[in-house]
Parts: sequence; structure tokens; C-alpha cells
Amino acid sequence: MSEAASSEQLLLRLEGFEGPLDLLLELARAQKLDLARISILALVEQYLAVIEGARAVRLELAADWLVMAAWLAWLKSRLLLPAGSPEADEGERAADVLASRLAVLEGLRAAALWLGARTLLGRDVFARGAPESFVEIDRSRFRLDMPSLLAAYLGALRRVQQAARYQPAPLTIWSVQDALGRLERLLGSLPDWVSLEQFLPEHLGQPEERRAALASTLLASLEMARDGVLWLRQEQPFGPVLVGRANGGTASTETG
Amino acid sequence: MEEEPLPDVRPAAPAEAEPSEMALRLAEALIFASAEPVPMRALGQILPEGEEVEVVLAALARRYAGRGVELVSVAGGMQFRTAPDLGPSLRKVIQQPRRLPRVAMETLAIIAYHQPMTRPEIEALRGTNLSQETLDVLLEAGLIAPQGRKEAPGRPTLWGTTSHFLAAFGLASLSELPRREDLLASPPTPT
Amino acid sequence: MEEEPLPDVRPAAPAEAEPSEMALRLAEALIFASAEPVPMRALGQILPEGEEVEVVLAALARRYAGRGVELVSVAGGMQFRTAPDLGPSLRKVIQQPRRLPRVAMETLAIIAYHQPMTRPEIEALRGTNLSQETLDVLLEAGLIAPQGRKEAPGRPTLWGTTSHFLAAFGLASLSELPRREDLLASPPTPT
Repeated sequence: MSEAASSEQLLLRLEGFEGPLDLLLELARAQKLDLARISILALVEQYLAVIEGARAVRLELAADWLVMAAWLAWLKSRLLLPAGSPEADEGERAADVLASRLAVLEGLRAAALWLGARTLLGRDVFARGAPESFVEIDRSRFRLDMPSLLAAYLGALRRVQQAARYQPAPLTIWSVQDALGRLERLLGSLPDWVSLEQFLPEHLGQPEERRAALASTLLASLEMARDGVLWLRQEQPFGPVLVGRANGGTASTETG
Repeated sequence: MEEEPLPDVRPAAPAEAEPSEMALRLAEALIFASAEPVPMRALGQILPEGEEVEVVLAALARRYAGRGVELVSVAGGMQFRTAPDLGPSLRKVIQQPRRLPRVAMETLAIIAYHQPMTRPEIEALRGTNLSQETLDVLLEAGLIAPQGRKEAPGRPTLWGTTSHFLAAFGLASLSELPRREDLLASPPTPT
Repeated sequence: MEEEPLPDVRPAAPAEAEPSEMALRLAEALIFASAEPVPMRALGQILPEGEEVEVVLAALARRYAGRGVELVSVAGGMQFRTAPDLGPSLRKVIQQPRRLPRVAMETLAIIAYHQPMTRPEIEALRGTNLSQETLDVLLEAGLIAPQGRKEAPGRPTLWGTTSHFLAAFGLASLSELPRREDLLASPPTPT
């Protein structure tokens, strides 16, 4: 078979090759030589011939084919130089690199063949088709540990505390009823006109509590004034409200 | 080393013809490798000419009798199955404990610290309703149990933790629970 | 039914003891039940106290020698498989996975020998692009898997073979892969 003819055949099968190295490997094998002793120059020329042929028939070639062709053309130019020049040495080294890359690939191809020739599970031998599982998943239990118990307890306490903080602080409310009682009790010992504030209970802490008690006492005094138990007097707007005993002192007799 | 030392134990089936070793091996391999039970018809197709499917299966079943794996006839055909008596030894139970829901954990903690207590007392402490579901989860897990009834109107059930609760949390006794004061060592100071 | 009929055959055996029938059955059942190789450790866990895994396995392998199903040591564990000589008959009736194309086989070989390696490294070795299809075929077959990322710019994924790769090709470990030099020593003779 002539070299041209074999190139023709390769051209027809070009699409079947896995990239330029694959083709080079095939060409090298066609030389029927140990890969260590193949003629890189011959290989290069064959490759370039195939690419030329592909171009001639306008075969779409992927970029890596053309990149390899360009590199091989460069390599060829170096290999054709008389030995001894730096450029020629460069070419020799590049040829060695190419040869060793092909050798590695050849080794891997042999490994792939070796693997393919193994007794293959699913092709030559078969494993159990209906495996049985003895594994049971038990999800009935709970993961319990002290930290989460305590964290939950603290969480609950804190939440309850927080809820409590939103409630208005329990005020000591001096109700109108309380004020009525106190007014009636103190009215008997009243010497003369006395400021309404004198009737406020002792031990009032918060200012709000004091204001609330003042309001209750005022309401109580207004009620008692309406009933005629006492008189109220105010000299000027926002001035002190003065309380005086009504004539007759019925208040003390009424409350008994 | 002795190999199959007792030919007299394995009674050579008398009248019935012994199937060929190849037929036996093929049936064995096919039933082994099939994902589904192997119908008689499929066995007939693969067995060498002149082999009776029933005879081959009977011989195969005899081979596996008493072994760790048995040949059984199920709907649709023949199948190998693990000998039933080995199930318990081979069973591997994988515990995948769940997390106790937060509400349940809170309720459990409250009961642990304040037991015995009634459901309304739990609700008062948590400041919210206690769902029956939560109570059921704790009951089913064996973490709480009724501990008598409160001498109060309606005689509500008193709840307390169980000894399983102690075991689950690695406590020797309830007194090993950290003291409340220690838990609240630095209370959020209300300003 | 005779159970352990001959005390003189079984116990008392000196150094290399015959395993108990129960140990044999348990190992047989566990390996038989699994579609994957069963690790030695798993076997050790289910065997009765005092039984040597190796001894049990040796006895089990002897029992199955020459049968339709065989005991093999593969991918670091034990597996029952149909006898290789039955493959052609079984292939006709048992569904098989798709054959791997040549590119996939070569890529698999590259990964097997050079793992862990990145996709660009595979491509550099082959001198051409690696199609996504090829990678997908190997991934779907469970033969390769990502094995972390390379500490390099872009942190590319590193690929390696799986334990299923070992099982599929009947290898006990990666060290059973032949050296490539040995493979090339006798090159495929061109006719």
C-alpha cells in the first residue's frame, strides 16, 4: 500500500480520531516500529499530508488539528537542518518530547485495552440482582441532652419574664374610695382651712402615684362637698385647693 | 482439609434423574443475578435441551437447604432469599434520633423543675396554652407520667418526670439538675 | 433433619479450625444479600465471637468453587458473582449496562493511572478536548467521582476512580493495575 493511499484512507476516517495525537499514534503504529525508534520526521510528513488532504476536500477541522499541523511544520523545518546547529538541537529535543508523549498515550491505550479485556461486572459476570437490605432506620427516639433541656428551660423563663415586663408596673393606686375614707376620718380633726394635699396618704413613692392620689382625693372632696359635708375653696386658678369643714360636722356622724 | 466429607448425608435423590451440573449452575446464576423473580418459562429458555425445569429447581433447592440463603418460590417465579432465622442476627438498626420540638423540650424542662404540677400550672408558667399534642409526645417518649391528682376542684392530674427521663439525660436523680438559682445566676437586671 | 451430626468432624479441629455452620451461614447470607462488595469489617461484626473472618471466607469460597455463583475478593471486600463461563448465556437474558465507547475507556484509563487529576490535565495528556459527554458517561456509570479541588488558580475539580470502578473491573485495589511498561513490553502484534 502506498503512503499516499494510506493517507487517503486516514483522511476518510479523520473524524474517527480523538484528536491529533490519536492520529499521530495511529500513523506511528502504521510504521510497524517500536515507538522508541519511529521516525518522527516521517510521522510529521504523514500528518501534514493528511491535513493537506483534508484542506483539499474542505473538511472542517477543529482548531487543535491545525495548531498541531503548524507546530509539526515548525518541527519539520528544524529536523531538516544539518545536525549540530542550535536550531537543529531544538528540533531534536522537540521530537523527543513528541515521541515520549506518544509513548505515554500508547501506554494508556494499552491500559484501556487491558481494562476492557477484564472480566467485566455487568457484561461477563453479574452481581446479585435483587439485593436485600438488613438496615432498619429507627427514628422513634429523641436526641436528648442536658444543654438543650436547660436552654429550653431558660428560654421559657426568659420569655415569661419578657412578657411580664410589658405589663405596666403594678401601681399603688389610691382609689376614690380610699380617699373618701381618709377624708372622712381626718375631717374631724380639721382645725381650719387646709390644703387638699394634706389629705394625701403617706408613703407615696412614684410621682405618678402621687398625682393619681391627688386626683382621687379631689374627686372624693368634690363628692363630699356636693353632699355638703365639706367646703372647697380656691383663691386663684391653679392655686392650692383648700378644704374646710362644713357647718354642723355631719361627716363624722355619718361615717360613725 | 475435608471437603464435603459425608456423601451419605446428602441423599442422592433416588428415582428422579439428577440434572446436569451445567443446568444447575445456569439456573443458580440466573436466579442470583435477576432483579426480579425468575419465571419458570425464562428458566426453560436458558437451560440446556432436555433439562426439566422442575428437576433442576428441586436439586438447587436441596443444595441450598439449611444454608444461609434459600431458594424460594414467590409470585412470579423463583428467588434466592436470606434464611429467615438469620434476619435478627443480620439486622442492623440505625438509630436516627429526632430532635424534640422546642415546645415539648420547654414543657419537659418546666415539669422537671416544678413537678409535680398540673397542666393549668404548666400553662400559667409558660404563659401560653399547652397543646395535647405536646403532652402526647412527652408521654409517648416515656419522659413524663401522671403522678396522682391534685386535691383541688376537678382533681386535675399531676405530671412528673419518669425514671426514663433521668436515664435519657444521664441523671442519677432529680437533685442532679442544676439549681434554678445557678441557672439564673446573672438575671437580666431590669433597669 | 440432621444438625451438626458429627462432633468428631467439626470441633476439636486444631489450629486451622473449621468455622461453625452458623458463622458460614451468616457470612454467606450477608455477602449474598448485598449487590456491592461487603467489607471485611462488616463481616467481622456479624460473625459469632471467636470466628476468624479469613477462615470463614476460605471455607465459604470452597463451598462455592465451581458453582454457578462464586465468591470473589474485590474492591476491598467480598462479593458473590456469577461464574465467568456463564456470562455468554446470561447476557442473553440479563440486561446489561451500555458499553463504554473507546474514548470513555481511554479517559478512564488515564484517570485510573494519573488520579487525582483535573480535566485540563486529562486534555493535555490526550492532546485534545474532553467532551462533556465522555465525562458524563463515566460519571453516570459511577466509575469516576470528584475528589476535591486542586489548590491552583480557579480551584479546578480533581477526578479519581471510585470503588465501583474496582468492583466493575474485578480489581482488589488500584495497585492491581499493571504497570504500563509491562503492558507495552509485548506490544499488540500488528498482523
